[in-house]
Amino acid sequence: MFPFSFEWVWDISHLVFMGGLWYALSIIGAGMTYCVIKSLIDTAADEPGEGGHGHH
Amino acid sequence: MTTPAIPEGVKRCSTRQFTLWLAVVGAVLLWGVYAMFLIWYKGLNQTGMNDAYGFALWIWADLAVIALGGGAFFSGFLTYIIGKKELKSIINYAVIIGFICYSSALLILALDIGQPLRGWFIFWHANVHSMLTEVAFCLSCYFAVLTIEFIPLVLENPKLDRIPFLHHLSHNMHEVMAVFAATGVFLSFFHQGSLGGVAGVLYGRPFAFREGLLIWPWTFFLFTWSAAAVGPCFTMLVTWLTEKITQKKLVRPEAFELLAKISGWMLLTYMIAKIADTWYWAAVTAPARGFSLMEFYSNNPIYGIWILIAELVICGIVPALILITPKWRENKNLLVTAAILAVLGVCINRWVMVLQVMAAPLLPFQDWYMYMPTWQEVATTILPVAYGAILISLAYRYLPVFPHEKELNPGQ
Amino acid sequence: MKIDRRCFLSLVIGGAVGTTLTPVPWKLTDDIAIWTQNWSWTPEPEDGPSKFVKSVCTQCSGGCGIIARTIGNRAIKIEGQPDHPVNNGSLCPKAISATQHLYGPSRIQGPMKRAGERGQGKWEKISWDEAISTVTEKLAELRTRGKPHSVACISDTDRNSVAYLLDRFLRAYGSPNFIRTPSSADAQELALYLSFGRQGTIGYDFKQSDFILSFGCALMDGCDAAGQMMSAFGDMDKKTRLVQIEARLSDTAAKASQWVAAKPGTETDLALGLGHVMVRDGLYDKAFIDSHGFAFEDREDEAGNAYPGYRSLVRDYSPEKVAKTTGLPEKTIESLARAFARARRPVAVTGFSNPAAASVNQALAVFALNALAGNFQKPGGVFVIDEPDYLSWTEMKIDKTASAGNQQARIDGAGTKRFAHTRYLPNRLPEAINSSQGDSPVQALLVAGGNPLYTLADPQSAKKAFEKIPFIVSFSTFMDETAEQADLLLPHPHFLECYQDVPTPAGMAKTVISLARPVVKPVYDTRHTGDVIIETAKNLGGFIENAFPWKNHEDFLKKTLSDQWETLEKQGYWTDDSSRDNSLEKLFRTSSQRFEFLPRAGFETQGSENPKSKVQTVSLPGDVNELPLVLVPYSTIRISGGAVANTPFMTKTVDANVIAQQDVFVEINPETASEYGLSQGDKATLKTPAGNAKVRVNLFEGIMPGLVAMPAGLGRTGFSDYIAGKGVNVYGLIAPAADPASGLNAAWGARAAIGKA
Amino acid sequence: MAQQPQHTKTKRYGMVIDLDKCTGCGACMVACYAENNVPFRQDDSDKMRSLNWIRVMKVDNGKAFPDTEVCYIPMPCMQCDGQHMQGHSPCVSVCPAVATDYDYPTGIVSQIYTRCFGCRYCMAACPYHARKFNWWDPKWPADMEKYLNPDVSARMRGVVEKCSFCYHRYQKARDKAYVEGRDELHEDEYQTACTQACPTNAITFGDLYNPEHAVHSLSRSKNAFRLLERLNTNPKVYYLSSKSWVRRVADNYLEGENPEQVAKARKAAATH
Repeated sequence: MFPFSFEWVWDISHLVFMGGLWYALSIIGAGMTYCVIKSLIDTAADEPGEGGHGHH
Repeated sequence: MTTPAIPEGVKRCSTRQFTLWLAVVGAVLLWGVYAMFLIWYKGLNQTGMNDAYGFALWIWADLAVIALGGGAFFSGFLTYIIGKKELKSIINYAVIIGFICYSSALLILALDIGQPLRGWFIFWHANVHSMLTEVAFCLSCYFAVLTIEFIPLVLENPKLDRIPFLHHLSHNMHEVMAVFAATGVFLSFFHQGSLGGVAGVLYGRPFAFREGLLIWPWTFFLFTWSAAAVGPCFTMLVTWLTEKITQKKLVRPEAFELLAKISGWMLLTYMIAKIADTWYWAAVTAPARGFSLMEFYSNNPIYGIWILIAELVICGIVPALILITPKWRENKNLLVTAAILAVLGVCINRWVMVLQVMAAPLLPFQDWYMYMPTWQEVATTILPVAYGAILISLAYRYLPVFPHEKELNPGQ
Repeated sequence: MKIDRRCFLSLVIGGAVGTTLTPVPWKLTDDIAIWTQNWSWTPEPEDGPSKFVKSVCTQCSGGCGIIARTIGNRAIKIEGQPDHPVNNGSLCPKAISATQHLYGPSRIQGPMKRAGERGQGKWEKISWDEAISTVTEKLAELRTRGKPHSVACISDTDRNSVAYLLDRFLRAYGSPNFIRTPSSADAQELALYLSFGRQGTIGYDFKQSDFILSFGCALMDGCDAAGQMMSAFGDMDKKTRLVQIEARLSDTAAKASQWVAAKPGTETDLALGLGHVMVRDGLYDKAFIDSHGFAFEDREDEAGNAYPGYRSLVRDYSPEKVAKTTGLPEKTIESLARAFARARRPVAVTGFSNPAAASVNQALAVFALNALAGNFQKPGGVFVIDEPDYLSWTEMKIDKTASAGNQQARIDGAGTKRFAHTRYLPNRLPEAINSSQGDSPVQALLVAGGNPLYTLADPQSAKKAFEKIPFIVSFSTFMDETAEQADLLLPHPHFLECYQDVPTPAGMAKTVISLARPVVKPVYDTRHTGDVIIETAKNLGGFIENAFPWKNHEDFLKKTLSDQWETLEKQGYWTDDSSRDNSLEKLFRTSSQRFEFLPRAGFETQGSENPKSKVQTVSLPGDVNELPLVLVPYSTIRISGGAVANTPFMTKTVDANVIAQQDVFVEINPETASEYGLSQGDKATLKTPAGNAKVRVNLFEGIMPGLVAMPAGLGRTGFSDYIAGKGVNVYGLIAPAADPASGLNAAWGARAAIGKA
Repeated sequence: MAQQPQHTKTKRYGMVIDLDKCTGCGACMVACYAENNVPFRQDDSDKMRSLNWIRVMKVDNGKAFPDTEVCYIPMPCMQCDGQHMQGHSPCVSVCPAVATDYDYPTGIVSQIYTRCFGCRYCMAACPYHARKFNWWDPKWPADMEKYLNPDVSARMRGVVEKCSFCYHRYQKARDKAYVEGRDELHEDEYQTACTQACPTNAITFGDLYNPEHAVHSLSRSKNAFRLLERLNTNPKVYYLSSKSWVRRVADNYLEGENPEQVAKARKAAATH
């Protein structure tokens, strides 16, 4: 899974396969991180107003 | 704090009735959990598997639930990527069903391996040439996507929605859902396919082996295709069942209509491809290895050639024709019949590609290998059904699963 | 701060997320995986330098040379000794898996006395001093009561040093009752004595022969000569013919160039039929018969009584007639006889099968074929090997009690007028005890080697007889069927733990003495039976003590084998390659100094009756209508049929259509099976005059219709759960039938019926 | 999968089993159990759950008495070279965790028990049923642990095992040769336990590439064939039999096909 494990070989099949995997993981990771951070910011923005429980 | 746990404007059964129902299903669940712990504690000798049946009931169940859970990715694909608005009515439910199917599949996999505590070696020491590695990676990633797709819905529970952070999180996740959905579709395409590849690459097993494109045997594409075709059928079937049980209309008829139509055409094209594949396998692939088609079916003490006819015709062509014919699919009974047949068909396909592969003898002096699952295997295979029923009940009760429920049931 | 639900929830979620970000869960996951790789209950054998010790396997009489690999004081593996003259490196599965018996649960771990009822399996550990003094006291008491002859000793051999010490002990003590357990050697040795006038074993030069005609011998199916034979078979070129006469397609038959499926029990007729063709066509070695044959032609004795010769005898065995008896085509008989006669170095082989299958008459008829071929003492032919001569110590002085005891008739009836030339009749012992009025004629029984309660022909009546014996001592290494019924257990070490001489095994064409040596230190508190005998003799004092001037067994063995000891220590075996005399001149020690086709000594045993030109064969008791089938036992090399049961490894190799769970399968021809409505795997009841058994059915084309074949070696109660309780003992279903000429058991099968259970 | 070898000359260790000589005695199985610490059970009669690295199959010609013939076929791991002879053996390519690997210097398919997590995909892939699963924890009653061979580790429950061509013997021989400054192993220096134990010398073992090794010419003899050759698994275990019916049960043939012709066509196709 990582280039430092001994099964890792720098060949095309590893690059394609692991590339696909890390690509997917990055999107999921980045997407979630974005959502969480954005929500934290949004929540902080809500704070002063208080009672901002309304629906959008 | 008197926010009700039940979504606004919908009616749900009494707590007592609900608890009773949970208790009944919970009992079945506990039975499965007991069997599960037996298997983990005592090992796989608790199953009916043997060295001829390295893969058996569980792997079949796995493949089958993943195929049926394909409704989630395909509906997601249609909703978020193609932009079929009609499906908004059913997409939440499709996601929940998919989530149940995939979490069950993962649980079964954790049971099925001899050393569950080393299960993560599949990631750590991955062999990229193995179809199973591809399955494991895509399966777990896609499960993460399904979880992400499920979370906003959970967060819409009135009580949770009161928490500002969760409220925002839900909103923000909705915003970028298309990206997640696209990733999910990509992952699904591969893991559905690699599940097909699992059997198709077995060149030592002429019953399973298929030629293919590059590194992918034809079964790779057939599995993805069939999951896309039958997954929505299963979603419709479960929705219909939910409607029957709750005695309510939950999904707009357009959603049903569209899903059935797409499903039908997918199924028909899949059947054409599948028949072509079977023909090529029977006429070219297997004979080159010394096997004639009937050899695979005539030495079979239980179902003979009927299993092939059932898969291709009764549970393949027939439901496809029903679903593509507008008049027929408008008839709810026919539609449901077609969905049931299609679901059965894909289950038979997965059964054949797992169990019959194991059973078919390879050397002329060997016999058809027999296998009988133990109660532990059966219990753990039923476990996901009970778990699914509980999760659906909870979701239906506490989450706004069906956005058009209020509008469709104005009297309540 | 108030901890509300919200706070709690964020605490849990936050905690979970936080923990995931630390190395703890990851480290834990890794540690758990490492733990699964080092489970403490998965053993990790200790390593060290390997040593290879040459020795010999004594688990049967085959005498195969082995090399034991050891690490420290652990015996790791048994391999064949490539240069050993008996087996040239070939071993059977039993020898290879001997370490399983060495360390296995069937070992008796120290001296014990019975604590409960006989056979109850309750034992009390005792010291060796107590054990030996118990034996001494009992034997001393019987002697003072003037009943030394009521002591009997059963052993599986009468040829090695322990047997010699036992026999010597009995003679010094005053009992003629040394009894050897039954084996296929009994009839061979008697026939050898009758026709050659020699006490010893018969050897076949399998390696150099070009035509081996086997009369139902389990050559490669687990007979004691399997090591020899498999080694020879491995070297055989495609021109050598191996012909197997047997009603069942055994492994030997499967490997043979020709399988001759004669009806069971008709081997004697076939041998005489082959003799008929050879004599009729003049295809025999006239020179040999002229100079060394006796009773080939009709003759008269001094008193003028006329006796028929071999020529007259076989006249009645025309191919036409023998074809009817054996069920073989006439053509086969004719061509077989000719092929045998025309081969350059043919041998006809008998024995080496289940203990009873080869009667003395069959052996004599087969020996006659070899005589016709004139192949005695020739390469590729038949050799006679005398009893070992190294065990010859000066006669001892014995007291009056002893000599009076020694003059008593043997309890088993061997050597009496009726069975004058038979040395041991173990199968008559149970009857002798069971039929006696009052006290058992055997008051004390020492079982040293062999496992009579399993290997005797009729285990049920043997067990009944043993119940009447007041004092039974077992020297067994294992908790075998006999040890289970004993009063006192004095366990002998495993053969990998002690010295043991192994004289020439049957079938060997030259003298080979091998030495089993301690490969590892004794695992348990065992003592060599030889040591126990010597110590008991010393305890008894007087003449008995004086007859045993050795410190212990090892001392005795070293002194006995003085000349050969060094060679034996070095290479593990000793042969007479250079010193043997292969001339025919001194070969025959019968009264005629010739090979006796129809032995005079043999006829005398049958009293005054003038032997008609018809050889008596054993017919099976029972009503043909009620019991239309015939049950025959069969040997397989994967199931030990003898005194020592299977190792777990051996049982593991057995196919699922031979043993499944606890059931044994009987082989039946599909044609016969369909007559009785039986199909593959069916549970069935097998009925013979001796009893009933629950079996399962295995359909096999390779067995003659009308027969039911069951593997020997199952139905054990002793040893361990790895073999006990599996199947039934086939000999329990076959009532013994005495060979009229010798008194030996010659029941080769039993009438039987089978029906779906 | 491992990389191509650099220094040592590539070997292709293989086996030739003369079925005319195999008496079905089971010595190979027992020697293998003893050499490789194969566990056993009180009831080992469920052969599909019984650990065996080499199994001896009993096959008959299907003819009625007395024309019946029986042949024993010992089946170790076939150590397949795989399609195109590139180590793409059926099992190695499917193992998700690289717990089984094709060793290019020897051609031996290895199994790492501590790596295997028991998914059994390799068992499903192997057409010879050479792979066995540890359904139970191994148990050596009484003092039997004492006979265990330290050269081969005992396996734990839940992992797959199989014949290794006694790879530990190869390692020992190689180490010895290395110490003695030799590059090459003698033919008799490295022999499997079953080869050594076969009482009729039916099994021959050696480097199929080395013309000085007996297996080289034996595997090329007229009577040589392999099991299920038509699957293109390219096994390194060859069989010899003088009987045509034995050859016919060693692979699958359509009606009207003849084993010799199929073999000839295969060879012709391979050379092109």
